[in-house]
Amino acid sequence: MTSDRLLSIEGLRVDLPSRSGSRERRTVIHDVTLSVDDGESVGLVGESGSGKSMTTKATMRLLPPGAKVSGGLTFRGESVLDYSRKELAAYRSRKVSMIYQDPRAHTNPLLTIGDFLVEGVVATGQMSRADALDQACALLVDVGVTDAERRMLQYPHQLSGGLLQRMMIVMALMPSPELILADEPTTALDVTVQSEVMAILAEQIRERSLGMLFITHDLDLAAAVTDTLAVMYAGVIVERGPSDEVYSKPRHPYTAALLKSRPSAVKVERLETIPGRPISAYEAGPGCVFAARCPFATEECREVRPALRQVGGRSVACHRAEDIASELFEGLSA
Amino acid sequence: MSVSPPDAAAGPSRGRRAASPVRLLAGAVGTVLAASFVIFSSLSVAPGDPVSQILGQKATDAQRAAMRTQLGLDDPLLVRYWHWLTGVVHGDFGTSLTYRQSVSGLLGPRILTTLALVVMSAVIILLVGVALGAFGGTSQRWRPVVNGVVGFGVAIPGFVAASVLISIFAVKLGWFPTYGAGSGFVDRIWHLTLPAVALSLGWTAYVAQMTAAAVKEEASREHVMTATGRGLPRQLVFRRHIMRNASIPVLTASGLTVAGLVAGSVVIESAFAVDGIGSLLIKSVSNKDYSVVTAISLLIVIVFVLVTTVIDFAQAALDPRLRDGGKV
Amino acid sequence: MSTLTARLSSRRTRTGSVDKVVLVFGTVCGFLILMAVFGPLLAPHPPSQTDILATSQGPSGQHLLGTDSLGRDILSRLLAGARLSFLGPGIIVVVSATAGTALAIAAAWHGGWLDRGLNRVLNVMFAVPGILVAVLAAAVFGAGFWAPVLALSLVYIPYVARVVRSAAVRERRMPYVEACELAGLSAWRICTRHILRNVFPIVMAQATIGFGSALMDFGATSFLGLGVQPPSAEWGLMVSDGRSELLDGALQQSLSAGALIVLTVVSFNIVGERLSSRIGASG
Amino acid sequence: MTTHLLDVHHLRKVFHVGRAKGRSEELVAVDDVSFSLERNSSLAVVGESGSGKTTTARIIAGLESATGGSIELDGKPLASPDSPRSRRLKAREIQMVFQDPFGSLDPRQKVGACIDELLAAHFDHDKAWRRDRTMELLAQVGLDERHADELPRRLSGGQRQRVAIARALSLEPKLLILDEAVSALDVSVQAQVLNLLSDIRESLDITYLFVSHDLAVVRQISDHCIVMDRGRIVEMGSTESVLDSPAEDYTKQLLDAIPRPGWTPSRRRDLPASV
Repeated sequence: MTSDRLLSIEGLRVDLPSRSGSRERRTVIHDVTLSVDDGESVGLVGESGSGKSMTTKATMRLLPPGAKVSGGLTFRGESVLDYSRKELAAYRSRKVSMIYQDPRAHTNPLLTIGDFLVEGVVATGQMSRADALDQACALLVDVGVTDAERRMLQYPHQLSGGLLQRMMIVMALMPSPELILADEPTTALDVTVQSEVMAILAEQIRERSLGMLFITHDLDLAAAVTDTLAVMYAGVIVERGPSDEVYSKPRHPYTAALLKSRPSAVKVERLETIPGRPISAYEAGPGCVFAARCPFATEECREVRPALRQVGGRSVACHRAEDIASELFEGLSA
Repeated sequence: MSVSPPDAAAGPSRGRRAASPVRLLAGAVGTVLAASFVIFSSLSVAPGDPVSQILGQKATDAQRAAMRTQLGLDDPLLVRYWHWLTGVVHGDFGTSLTYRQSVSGLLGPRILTTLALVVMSAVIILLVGVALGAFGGTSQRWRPVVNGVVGFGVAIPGFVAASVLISIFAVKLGWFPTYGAGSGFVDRIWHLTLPAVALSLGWTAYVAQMTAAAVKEEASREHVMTATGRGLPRQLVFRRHIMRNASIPVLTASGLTVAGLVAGSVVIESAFAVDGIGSLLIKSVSNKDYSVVTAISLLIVIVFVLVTTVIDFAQAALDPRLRDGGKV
Repeated sequence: MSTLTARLSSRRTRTGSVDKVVLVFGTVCGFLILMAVFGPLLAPHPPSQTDILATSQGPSGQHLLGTDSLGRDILSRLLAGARLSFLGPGIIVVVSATAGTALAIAAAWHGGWLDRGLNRVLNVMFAVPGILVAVLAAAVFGAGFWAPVLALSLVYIPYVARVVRSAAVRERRMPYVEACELAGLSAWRICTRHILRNVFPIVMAQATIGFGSALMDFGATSFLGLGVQPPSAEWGLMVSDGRSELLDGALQQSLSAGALIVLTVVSFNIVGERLSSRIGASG
Repeated sequence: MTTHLLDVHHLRKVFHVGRAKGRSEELVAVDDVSFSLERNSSLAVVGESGSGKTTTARIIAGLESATGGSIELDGKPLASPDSPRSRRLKAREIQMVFQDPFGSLDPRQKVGACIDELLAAHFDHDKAWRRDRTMELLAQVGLDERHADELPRRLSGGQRQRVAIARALSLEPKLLILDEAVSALDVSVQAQVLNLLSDIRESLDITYLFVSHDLAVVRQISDHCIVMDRGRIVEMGSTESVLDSPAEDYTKQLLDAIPRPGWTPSRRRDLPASV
């Protein structure tokens, strides 16, 4: 069973009020099933509106008030959705840490870096302030910050984006968590800085053999830094499997189309495009969420939503996965 | 992803400049000087002839001319302003024509009365306003109620509040005196309670409104979500991440309020016939006693500028981004 | 103002229902404005007609709200007084909103010394409380309708200008404005057809909220005896006139005029705030 | 005469950054940048934040003034866009598409009116002609009549960017500056717009100056490219030669930092010691 899994999400569905205070609801996640094991890095890839960030918020139970969550969400076999307030506090403060896309918006501008780094472990009684400060300094050195003590006295606005994101990583590592949720941690950064920050993050995860759920819109990046890939579209996981296999031999038309429409860094040819625009979860019809843009869609695809099933060693949510396999690989030489 | 250097996108107008102490003080002094000149020069063209007021209608032309020279009325405006200004710096605000007394002597005891009124109101406003606002900003359930009460409160002008309070608490119930400022400490507080309540009503609602808005806005910030996501206790998140950040706009609103009270006391003192500088201002306008009007106006402006300067300093102390001279 | 009310209540929220609060208070605003326009015609008695035989009477069939100390019908004076009570703040709001918006857009567009200069002048103007300027204006120009209107029109400019300036600066930096510049459109056209059009809802919201404050400040100057002069009818003046009667327990005049002021301010504030929060939500 | 459409000589831009205590710090955003652009070609300017690539583009467009250097268009010095007349003339020669699809259209102006406004300002034709031309332009970017009556907020990001392109094309410019024009779009939509841009260059006599941080996009869209770092040109040449056999370390770093299969992120250089 999945009971010993680090994180296991089964058939997660999330509805939010369409406006705050309104009774009308919109589905933001239809069906998400994925798991993270100890030491495993899982990439969750999707375009805007796919619900990938909502998935992390649901995992942290940080959804806005009025959200309706159903399905299973377990951490080491315990249901996160049934946590008491005290258990939830322990889960958030010791077991799971989150790294956000925009480090500047996610740090309090009025607190020093030092206060920001240690306040979590100090307030939840895991360490004395002095010990916490020592550990923060040590971690800063680990992530390549040379003048740690000076940095701790500075304020967020005095740091560059890349440096601030490294502080976020240190913040996440402070309580020695078992799972890291990284929500587009490098999207706001330049490529060379992205490489730097990614390297540090990967190194820390590896050294501590932590589990990581890595959210990004960049399929190339996710394929490069994760073990397992889950591709998400309009609130549904459409394909999940080992990263290199999903990347080189996509089984779902959306994954394939995404790979083909990405301009290559090594060769020039006319890009194959997906017609239309990415839709949000609530806009999806009764059938397959990708049906409206899919060149292979049939009547069945438009009416019956396919469930994830095992095809060629991975999970694919497509009725025609077997029929179209060879057509999907076409034009994918990379 | 942004590609422009820090200033390229900033366009034609720049953000808020750093609050350097010298700059702030210079700005404050400049503002006071500019305002004092405007007040002085506009009142110098006001109708009314001080010479007739002093000498009466029966004086001869020669006496009048002598008086004009003595008062310096024939000098150019700038010269008269300079004389007045140097006088003010030495504590001499001129002489009241109505009361035949030095203006500073006239103001002295009245300033204390007004000060007592303003301090009492300020205490009410800050205690009730901030508490009510913080409550309304955090409690989802009570927010509509607080909003309603506060929305009603800001719409009550001081002079209407005064009439209502007098009719209920002074006339009907007889708990408080109707008019006057009283003498002695306890008696004064007793006399000034209704005026202070009338003066603070609208401002309390205003501060509550600003506080509620600031708390609500700060509570929705991403860094608050970070704090919650780290499992920090709610109390700590509220104190360190919401209230602390909201305190900056609340401080600004409170400061403006305290400054506004001095001006608001003009109306309230007249309504309750409290003998402070506010009611003196109105009387002096009616009596065309312009040296008193000028002095009180200047006083009100100074308080206003002083308070806003203090706010600027306090903001810089609270917000490291301002302290650093960065733009916000 | 009435077109604004109509526009506001006809605008639907995203769920498709008309915002009931705006509908209710917008209607109240509409009624109050009608009262200001037609009030004098509806008055059952001539508002300045004194009757020494019927002074300070309580409500009766003859005088629905009773009479004041000179025997004038209070209801008639309330209805007639609406005109001056609204005209003053109306002029103040129109003048200050127009001048403030023009200055703000000019400063946002031009930037540089103009913007800095305007900022400095606004800061000085902020340092002088409105009621003080109104009092000084009464001293200089003599008490009456125009002194406070003139003074408050000036005093309200910075409040409009500050809000509109920051909105206009935001628009100024938007790529669409730069695209207009690159397309060779004239500065006048960009400012009026694009920037003004986009900040206009903010101007209207500010003006609506400003109307309430102006009504209170204008009423206060009349209350102090520096604004509208007796025997004209005006609500602030009526609150003041009624004070002598309060001590005898005759509350109608002060309280009814005060209640109308509060009702007006509440209604305009709510409509204005809904309007500006909707701008925030849709923008 | 010259085959160059655009010649940029020793361009320099210094910003004065306000600081506390009255001091003002100089920030050299563009430092001695020179290049030329052939007619009907496509040149990409590549770099990271603070490289000065956007500032360079904005100076050429006329949205910033240069501190030093000169720019020639068609062999004639580019008039400084001070007078309304010179701005109007320049509008017919250089147009720009911006990064942010949500800010680049007036939220209160319908799509059709947005293009019509420019046509009315620059062409002496009647309303019917303008209507036809608007439709033609919309069709050219893959939109149709229905879109003409929509407000921008009803359009998706990709559609807005198409409108912005149609608006720029309406003035028939010789040079089109694309400032990160596809960076804010989702991958699947980005591909559509990149293809559209290639199609337009094939059918019209137009030259692109393409500013981007994304080397894959640059390879897709440009013949030549310039790599900039901290205000200076590091390397320039044909896109192929620069990207396939980079001569400079900085270009190599940029290329190595692109995630791809089998890529391991690495600590390549010390992050700039920020303040």
